[in-house]
Amino acid sequence: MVTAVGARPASPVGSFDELHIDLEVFDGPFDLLVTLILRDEVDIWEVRVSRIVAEYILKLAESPEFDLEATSRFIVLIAALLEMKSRRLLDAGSPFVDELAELDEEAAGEELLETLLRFATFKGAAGRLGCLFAEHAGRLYRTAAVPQRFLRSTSSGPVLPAGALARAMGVLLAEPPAPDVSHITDIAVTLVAELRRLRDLLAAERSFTFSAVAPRDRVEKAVTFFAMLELHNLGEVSLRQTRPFAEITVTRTGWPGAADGAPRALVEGRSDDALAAVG
Amino acid sequence: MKEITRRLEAVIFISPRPVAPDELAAACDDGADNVAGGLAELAAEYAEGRHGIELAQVAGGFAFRVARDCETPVERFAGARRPDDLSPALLETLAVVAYLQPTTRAEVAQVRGVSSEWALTSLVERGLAEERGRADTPGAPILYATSERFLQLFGLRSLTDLDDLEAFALSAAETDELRARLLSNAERRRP
Amino acid sequence: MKEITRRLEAVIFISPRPVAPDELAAACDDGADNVAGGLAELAAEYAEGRHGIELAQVAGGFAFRVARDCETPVERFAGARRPDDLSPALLETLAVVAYLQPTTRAEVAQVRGVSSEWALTSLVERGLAEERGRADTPGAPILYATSERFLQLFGLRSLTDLDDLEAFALSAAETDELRARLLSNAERRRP
Repeated sequence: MVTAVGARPASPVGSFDELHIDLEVFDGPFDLLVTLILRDEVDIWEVRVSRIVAEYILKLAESPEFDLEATSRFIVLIAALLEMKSRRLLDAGSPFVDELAELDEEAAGEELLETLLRFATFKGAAGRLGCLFAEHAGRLYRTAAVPQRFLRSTSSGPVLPAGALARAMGVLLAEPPAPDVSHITDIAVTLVAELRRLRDLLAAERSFTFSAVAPRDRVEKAVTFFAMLELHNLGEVSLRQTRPFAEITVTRTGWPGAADGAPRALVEGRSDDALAAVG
Repeated sequence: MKEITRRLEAVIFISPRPVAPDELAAACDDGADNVAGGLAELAAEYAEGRHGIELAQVAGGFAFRVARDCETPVERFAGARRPDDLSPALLETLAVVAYLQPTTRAEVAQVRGVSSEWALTSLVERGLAEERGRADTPGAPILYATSERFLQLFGLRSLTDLDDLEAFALSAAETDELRARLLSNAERRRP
Repeated sequence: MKEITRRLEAVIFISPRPVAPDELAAACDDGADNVAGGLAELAAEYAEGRHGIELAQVAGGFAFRVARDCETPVERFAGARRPDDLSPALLETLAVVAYLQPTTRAEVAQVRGVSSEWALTSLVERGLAEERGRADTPGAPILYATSERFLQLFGLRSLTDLDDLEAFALSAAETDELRARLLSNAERRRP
């Protein structure tokens, strides 16, 4: 699938140099992967998005600093990839596929392309502005105030309210409210912890249902689900689900009760898309 | 030096910001033609290499600035005054504001694909962008535009000095190629 | 014009106050004799009646000043400006300078949580704040304080007339406590 790993094309989408992705179809930096997907040199169909997300989360957990800007760009790109891929899923033999859906896919691709092209244009302009700034921002202009004696006409009495100064200070002196962290879940830590917890459970029980081990909280449940998919991807468990939305049975592989050879779980090989459906 | 030239020199010297030709005409109580003539004489006097300062035409007006080859002693005397560098995120946001102005926060976010609230606030704080009223659309969002300081720091006489945005677009061939590949990929996936 | 003369011209041009000969020598990294020669050439160039500005030798050093017969256009120009329309960012910066003075650029930035370089420059340009020597700390940063004009525009007889900060039961004189309080708040506001 990968045909041009050597020559690295310029990416219009921001750099994630530090993020190294190791997939069956691709081994290299993330931004190169995105570029190759857009150039159709890597097939989005073959890319396990969940794997990329897991790599990124683990990298975040290890990194002492949190780069909000880079992470935002990452999330946008992942969302775009998931959207592309979910449309493909719909396309592949789904009874809901009709002309409209096909048009939608094309339109979505076109839209993504337009967005990237537009952004690339402004990024180019930003680069040019950066050069101008480097060249001109250091020029030394005089910033001294106009001498008082030339300001006679404007100095007739106070024109600004002194109270405004105290009010402006008041803003800075007000104690900031305690930050609301209710929306934050430390997924990076939880994912690692969940992997460990599931492995411990498997060592003890060998087989259990998803609902029996999943926490109640929606976000935590998603993390458990994600951890379960990771174990599946790593070949440590098999998953069985008889029909959509039914209970998922998790069984340690190699155990006689495991469903090796039996119809594989719904989520097999498409764990990322299933995750997207959950998320 | 003509009388008008000396007056222009005094006003431009005293102003902490570039002075527009009409401000100069008003201050000197003289006509645009005379002012233009005086400015030409002044520009010749302060042409590059003649003095330790030069006459710059920037940000819609005229200002004196230190000649490049005299910057070292000035920096030694006054300390380095170069403004803080701009991160790529700030430059991107600034590019969007510069070319789409007046523009809203939502429009900037749409182009960049990420929320640009912090970047816009930071540009305003640095005096590079400023609020310019509100849009006449639902929610009446704040409009942003670049400032006079933006022009000065980027060495532009006016916004028309900005390169054509088209110049930065991927070439037609590159675009077509990208589109063809993206679409053919979709095509192949169809049952 | 000799090289040294152009350098002297640039340094004197940029300085808001008269520059002493030894400061000029240090800035230009040149000997007193050369500096004296350059100053003589500069004085001849900017002798009365030749330019719109003149080189003046005042107590403490050399400075450019507007030529007498060019003062009227300068007054007309300065009078036409509306220098006192302060944005919230400028007002906040001015308040920090007023209550914490003398203070440095870094301290203002720290208290406000944003780079305040442009805001300070802008206050200096407007004559509301001014440089007041250098701090006795590493890097010897420039100290900023409010100006005479600041008192005038806000109708204050002196700095003790500044409103006490009600939200903070402390008189404005106790700046050290104020400083500590501001810094701790800024720290907690940081994302």
